[in-house]
Amino acid sequence: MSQSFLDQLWIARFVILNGLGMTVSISILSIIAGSVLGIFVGLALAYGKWPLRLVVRAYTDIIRGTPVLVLVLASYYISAAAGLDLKPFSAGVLALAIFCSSHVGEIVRGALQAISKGQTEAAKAIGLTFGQTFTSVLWPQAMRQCLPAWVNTAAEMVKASTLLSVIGVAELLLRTQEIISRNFMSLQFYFLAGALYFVVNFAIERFGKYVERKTALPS
Amino acid sequence: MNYTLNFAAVWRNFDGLINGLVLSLGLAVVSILIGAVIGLVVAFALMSKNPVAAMPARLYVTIIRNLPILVLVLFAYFALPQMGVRLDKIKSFVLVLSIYSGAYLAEVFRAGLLSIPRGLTEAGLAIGLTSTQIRKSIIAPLMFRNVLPSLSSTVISLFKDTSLAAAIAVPELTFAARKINVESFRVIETWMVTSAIYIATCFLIAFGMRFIERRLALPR
Amino acid sequence: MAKTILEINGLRKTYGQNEVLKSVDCSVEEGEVISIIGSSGSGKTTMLRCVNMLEEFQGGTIRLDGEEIGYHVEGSTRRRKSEKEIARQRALTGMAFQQFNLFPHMTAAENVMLGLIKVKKMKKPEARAIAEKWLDRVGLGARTNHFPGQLSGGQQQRVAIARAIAMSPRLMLFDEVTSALDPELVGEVLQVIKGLAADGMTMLLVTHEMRFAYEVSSRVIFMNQGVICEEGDPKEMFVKPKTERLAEFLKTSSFN
Amino acid sequence: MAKTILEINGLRKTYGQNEVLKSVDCSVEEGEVISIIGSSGSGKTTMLRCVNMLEEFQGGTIRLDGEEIGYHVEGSTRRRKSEKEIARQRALTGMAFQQFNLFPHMTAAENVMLGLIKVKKMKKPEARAIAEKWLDRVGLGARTNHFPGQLSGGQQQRVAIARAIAMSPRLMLFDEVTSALDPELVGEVLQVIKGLAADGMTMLLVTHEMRFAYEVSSRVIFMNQGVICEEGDPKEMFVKPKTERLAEFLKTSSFN
Amino acid sequence: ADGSKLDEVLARGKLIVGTGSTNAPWHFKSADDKLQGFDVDMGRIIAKALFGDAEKIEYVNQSSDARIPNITTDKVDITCQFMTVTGERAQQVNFTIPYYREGVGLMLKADGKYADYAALKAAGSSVTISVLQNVYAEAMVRAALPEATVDQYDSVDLIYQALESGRADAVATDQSSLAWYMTQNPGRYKDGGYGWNPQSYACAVKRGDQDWLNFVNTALHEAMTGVEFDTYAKSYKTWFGKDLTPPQIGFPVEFK
Ligand SMILES: Nc1ncnc2c1ncn2[C@@H]1O[C@H](COP(=O)(O)OP(=O)(O)OP(=O)(O)O)[C@@H](O)[C@H]1O
Ligand SMILES: Nc1ncnc2c1ncn2[C@@H]1O[C@H](COP(=O)(O)OP(=O)(O)OP(=O)(O)O)[C@@H](O)[C@H]1O
Ligand SMILES: [Mg+2]
Ligand SMILES: [Mg+2]
Repeated sequence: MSQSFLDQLWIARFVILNGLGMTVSISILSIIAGSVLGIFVGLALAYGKWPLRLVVRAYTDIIRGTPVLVLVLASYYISAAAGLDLKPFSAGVLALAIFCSSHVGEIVRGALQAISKGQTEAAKAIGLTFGQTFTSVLWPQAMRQCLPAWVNTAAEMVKASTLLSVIGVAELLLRTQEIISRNFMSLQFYFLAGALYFVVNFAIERFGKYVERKTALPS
Repeated sequence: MNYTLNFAAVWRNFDGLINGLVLSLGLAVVSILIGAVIGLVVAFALMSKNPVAAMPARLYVTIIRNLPILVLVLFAYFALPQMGVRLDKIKSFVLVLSIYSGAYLAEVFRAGLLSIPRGLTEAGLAIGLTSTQIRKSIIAPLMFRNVLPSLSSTVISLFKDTSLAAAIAVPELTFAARKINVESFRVIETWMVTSAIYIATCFLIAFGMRFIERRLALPR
Repeated sequence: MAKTILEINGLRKTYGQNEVLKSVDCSVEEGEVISIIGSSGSGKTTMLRCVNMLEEFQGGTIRLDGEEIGYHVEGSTRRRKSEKEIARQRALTGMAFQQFNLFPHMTAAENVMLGLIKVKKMKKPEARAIAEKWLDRVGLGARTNHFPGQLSGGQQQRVAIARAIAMSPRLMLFDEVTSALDPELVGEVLQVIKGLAADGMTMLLVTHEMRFAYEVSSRVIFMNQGVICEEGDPKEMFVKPKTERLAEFLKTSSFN
Repeated sequence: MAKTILEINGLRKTYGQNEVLKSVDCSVEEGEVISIIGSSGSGKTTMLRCVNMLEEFQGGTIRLDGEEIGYHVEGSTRRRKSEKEIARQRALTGMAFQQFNLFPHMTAAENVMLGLIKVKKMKKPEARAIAEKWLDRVGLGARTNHFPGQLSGGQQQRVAIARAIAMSPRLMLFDEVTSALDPELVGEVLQVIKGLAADGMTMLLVTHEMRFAYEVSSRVIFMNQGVICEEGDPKEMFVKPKTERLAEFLKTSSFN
Repeated sequence: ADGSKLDEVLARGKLIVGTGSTNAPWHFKSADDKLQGFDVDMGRIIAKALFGDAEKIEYVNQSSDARIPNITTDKVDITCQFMTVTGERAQQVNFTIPYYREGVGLMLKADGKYADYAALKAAGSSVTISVLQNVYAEAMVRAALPEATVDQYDSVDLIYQALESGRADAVATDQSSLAWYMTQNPGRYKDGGYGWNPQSYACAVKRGDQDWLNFVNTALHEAMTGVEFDTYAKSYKTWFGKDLTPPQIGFPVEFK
């Protein structure tokens, strides 16, 4: 193994890109699914009747108290136990989406509760139903308020996607480990992976800032 | 499914899990305390109008928050010795988790600082306090109360991050669990028990933080 | 006799043990402008909010154009109407709040258009035309595309009034619409309300501006501890109050 | 002639391009009570804040008991004093703000004690005695252990005044201390200020309460667009203003 | 569902094998991203026995933790992943006949402080040994080096990294892995010259399916002693670098 890091990098370029692509797809899918689910979680927490609120509160608290690794394993094995034969990819995305939903749920709840009651009342007073009030008045405001925290969660999801390597999903970290197990250049390739994760997250952060600026209300 | 749960192996090694939990908590407490000091200093630096203070602080927070902690753990343990800094595995993990916590707590603290009206600083100045005295007697205690609700979730996720110490063979909770796994392969049972321990601990942390929050709540 | 628009009968509202409205009776005829006065906590806001079903109430009936608001009462049973039905009834009355409550993510015009589009199911261009007409009426023709954050308090309140009035309500409710405004901005809002009164809009307004109540109202209601304590022509009431309480209230208020 | 406490010479303050104070001169003698009036944006607050070094200023000098405040000027060089020195100088003047700015995590007594302990290096019991004395003086003897959140606006403002006065300042600065208060609470605060005036405290107060300025001040300063436009005895100034501007200002203010 | 896995696999037309992708020479990726290694070849032998075609196979990538759960939850038909046979594990899955016998060896840096096993042993507690995480890892090292410090890591590259970065003085792990690593890095490392701790590697299938187990056993047995010996021998040569002597002709070796 007399080759240099750059040689090894060149040999592994497609594998790394593959892993990166996988990491990005896992992240995007779980962020989207988790956010949609999270909005409902947030709605239930903010406006649900108490039995529903209690159930959803237990859901978020338990999910948030569990290490993501454990969620990933549970999703993979317990889904099998429940007769639902999920492939590692789907099981992993499911676990991350659930994890994401508990965080997004809290964020959405916070944002909804930060909107003054007067907004709902003003909407009611012109005759809007709750559904209309939510979509036209509350959500557009909550969304702006959520954005920074949501971007953080998205970055967390990218980092958490590394844990899918444990159930054999060929994302960036597992791909990196495969390369290392061939050429044993662990430091170099771990740091390459670190740099790639940084780039992905930094891009997300920039994008978030951009959207934040775009949607800022003039005052 | 026709899988029968068997917890015997887990109970046999339960001591190991508990010892692991104690170590996890220890790592978390020490790192978060150091991280809080870093976070406080960095938060004030972030708020500073002086770019010499604000720029490095922003850089630090951006870089650390966007890196998977595993990479940092491996760096501190394997690369730092090559640069002449040799820490044992626990110390090197504490170093990493402190720096990691610092970046997260800095952001939390900064949000807390933003919500303190500027008038309070001016009132402090007006009675002749120095900036340092104002930070210590007025800003910090108020900021701390402001951030308690969001601090809770940060502390919980930092506690969960101690599981990454397993990668460099620190025998904390996840390490102990994996140890049972490789011995017995009772993976489902082990993770069930381990996650129950994590969840219970996180609940206790959240409960404790809420207790502090109530104790410190200002009468009105 | 003019047509009765609003009829409140034995209205009772409690918060837990606290009885905030104790059998309030009141009827409003078309074109009347009624000011509700009374000291803080006497139940003025609560009464207004019951009419718009922003509060539930425990007893009595409120009828708008003869139609029961919020509840259907039959003998001793009392059933809350469906959310959809209540939403429709809320659109029959317009309300302006102390805190304006404009939607901060919409321009002035969009604030006004929202109800027209969602509730009245108008097309956008039609709704915009109406919004612009009303914004013009309240003196904000040049500000239709400004966001609330870009408007002064007085301007915001005028947009809020336009938003309510654009729905062509049968009855307008104003709850201390000038209390949150800097003194120099109060005038412009009161001017708008006077204009509406002159147009024959039926209005119920809670206010602390005694001089304004005196000038604009056809009738004044004085509330005290959850009941209507005295009512009548402002010219008479303010000059020689019949009850001890009103006399006292007027002494401490800014009118004298 | 009484001793001169404050002497402002050619004070100049800019925000970027905007010149907010344009060469202000002013001197205050021991025991004087000076009201600063003027329309919004005329620079009243800014002037007060410069005296307490809450704002930097670009030109001129402020002297308190002959000592240069904030800057050391020698010929054409101008050097900001050290933070520590400025902190010491700030303690020589007391300031009360429109928004009270009490420290919400400390009781009334602790608010007053903080400066005594940290700046005057007193022992706790001594500081507490002084705090209680002053809280008593402002009529809050029974509220020493209440937190700001448990006090009304008027009570909070009185604590804030006690906090400033307890430091035994040479000069008290009041910036519209009643503007954020409900009308019924204004009186109690003004009463406290009148008491201090009667005790011979030297005071500079920015106010919109013309009647109060008229009653309490030994001299009135009228500011307009960053300059002192007219000053003199309130009895004369309010009755026959010399400048057009003051006449106009008085017409729109609540005094008439 | 009552049928054997054998029928199920035949009907499906391909074999699903669980193995890893990060341990050379057992299961790892080639430069062109193909899964390869000794475990992988065992899967191919079984597929060939099933379908006459070694390519009719799908590998499920799994971590070490997942080996047994993936069998018990039917995610894979069989696991071939350098699985050490132990009594406890045999209670959860059925092991096939072993296909390799492993022992633990020591590897040191060629230019390191210690020359060989004797030197390590002599140094007593001052040496640190890095091993793969395992419940008996500690006991395993103790058996050879009673006083050494044991550091456990959860992946193979990390135990090598520990040696490389000076965190450990020697690596103790499977001799096969050490041999592979030393061939890949010629001249940098040396063998400690001591082997111990024998263990058998076998594939594993779900419990209770004797039919399927028999089939796999037959396939492996014939690869080690019968018609497929050349395939087995070729793989052995590739991954362990040694030639095997062909099985003795005549009386079956099993019954000697
Ligand atoms: N959400 C609530 N929960 C409990 N009590 C309430 C609530 N809202 C109002 N009240 C009580 O109901 C009574 C009437 O309140 P209301 O707001 O109608 O008075 P108001 O006449 O409008 O006073 P103001 O002039 O101060 O606005 C008060 O005693 C008040 O404390
Ligand atoms: N932080 C700032 N940045 C820029 N301009 C400022 C700032 N603070 C005040 N100004 C400007 O300085 C001028 C004087 O303000 P100042 O607050 O001193 O007025 P004032 O006389 O106290 O008015 P008011 O009666 O409204 O309190 C105003 O034009 C104001 O817009
Ligand atoms: Mg009210
Ligand atoms: Mg001012």
